[in-house]
Amino acid sequence: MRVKVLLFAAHRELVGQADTVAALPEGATVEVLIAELKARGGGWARLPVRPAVAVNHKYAGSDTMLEDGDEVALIPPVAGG
Amino acid sequence: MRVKVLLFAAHRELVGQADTVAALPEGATVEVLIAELKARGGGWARLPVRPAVAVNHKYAGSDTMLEDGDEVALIPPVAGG
Amino acid sequence: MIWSDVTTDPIDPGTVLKRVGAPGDGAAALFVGMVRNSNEGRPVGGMEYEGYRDMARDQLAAIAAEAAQQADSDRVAVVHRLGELAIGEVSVAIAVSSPHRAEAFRAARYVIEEIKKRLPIWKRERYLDGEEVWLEGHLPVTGIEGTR
Amino acid sequence: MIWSDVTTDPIDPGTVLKRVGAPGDGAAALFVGMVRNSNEGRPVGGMEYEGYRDMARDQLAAIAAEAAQQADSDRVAVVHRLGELAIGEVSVAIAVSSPHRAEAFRAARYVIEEIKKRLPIWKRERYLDGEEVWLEGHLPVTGIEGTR
Repeated sequence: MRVKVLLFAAHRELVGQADTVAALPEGATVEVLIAELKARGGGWARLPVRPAVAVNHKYAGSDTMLEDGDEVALIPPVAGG
Repeated sequence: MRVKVLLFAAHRELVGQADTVAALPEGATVEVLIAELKARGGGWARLPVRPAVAVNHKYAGSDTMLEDGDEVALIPPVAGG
Repeated sequence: MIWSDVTTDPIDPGTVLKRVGAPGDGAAALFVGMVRNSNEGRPVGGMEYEGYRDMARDQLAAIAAEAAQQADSDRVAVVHRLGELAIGEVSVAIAVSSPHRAEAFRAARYVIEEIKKRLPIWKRERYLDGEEVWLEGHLPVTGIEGTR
Repeated sequence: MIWSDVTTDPIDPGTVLKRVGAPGDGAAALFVGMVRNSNEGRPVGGMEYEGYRDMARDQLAAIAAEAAQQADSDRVAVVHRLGELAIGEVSVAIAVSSPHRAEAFRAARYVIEEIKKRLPIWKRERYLDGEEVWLEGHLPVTGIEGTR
């Protein structure tokens, strides 16, 4: 399956991209996705091991199972207001 | 000496006047003034024994000594806002 | 600039808000009091505000100065209205700006609480059934300022 | 009506305030966040707000709904801006009206505190000395909403 990954602010600058697509085995969790991203090396390797993540606009835990077509966003510490 | 007395809201309606002048002995306090007003009878007699009072725009205690020309206001419980 | 007024003119809250703010301020809080259409379940048609205007002006200026000191900001603006007000009309507007939000909120709250405690203003509520009463107020238990 | 938005357009706080208010409301509280010209003593020239806009809209709507429930009022309006902001420009405006003042203050405060905790928005501060940094933010430790 494939999920869309969004990156923002410091994460975006770290990897030099605002989005990417990750191919994952069926049943993969957020944790598996993050490991796949970090395995890409370069700036990707410097992403946090357990960043905050949103799946389809909702905050989600690292054990959340992903589905094909999900939009997964890595959320750096927020600073609105 | 003479002081000007102002009345507001429920007090004003009680006595039927918004202001009056009171002639007082030298050295009279707020307490003496209130006694003089209440002694006028009618609605005046129904004024509180110790109303809140302002002398020249400042809240003042009942033992405050008055001076000729002072503006003394009787202040019913306030309800601004 | 600290600004305060007691007026019979209608109040525009947006204009009061514009009186505060400075390049070093990250937060502004505005409080607006309005006349509402019922009180303790009883339908209200309007409200008359009577005031001891000269003293109210002095007291309101003092309250604004105290709030400014607490907020460590001289950006405080407050205006209270007198006269005959219809439902929904603004009776009071308070704006405070400050570098940080906690101080702005606290100072705006301080001003409205002190107004209710000690501003020499009285409200006559006009009920739709025709009755009118002076609302029960607060004994103005501020520190006695002048005993000479 | 509960209203919320995340926008790149300039925010007029007076307009946000006008979105709240009802005949039964005696109080309205408005909070305004602005870009300030210094942070921890360091001169700031401007601020860039980046956001995950679709999610921020959902989150802001949820925060507004929570505030409305707390205030027992459906008169809540909130808007957050994204993009490049100059000193003094409004980044966020929050208005709540309610029958009584305590609820209005509390709900407005709730909205800004929750925004800072969980709205997916990031600030890049541009200092006058030319440096730029992403401001240290809060880990979004809201309850995890979706584990399926």
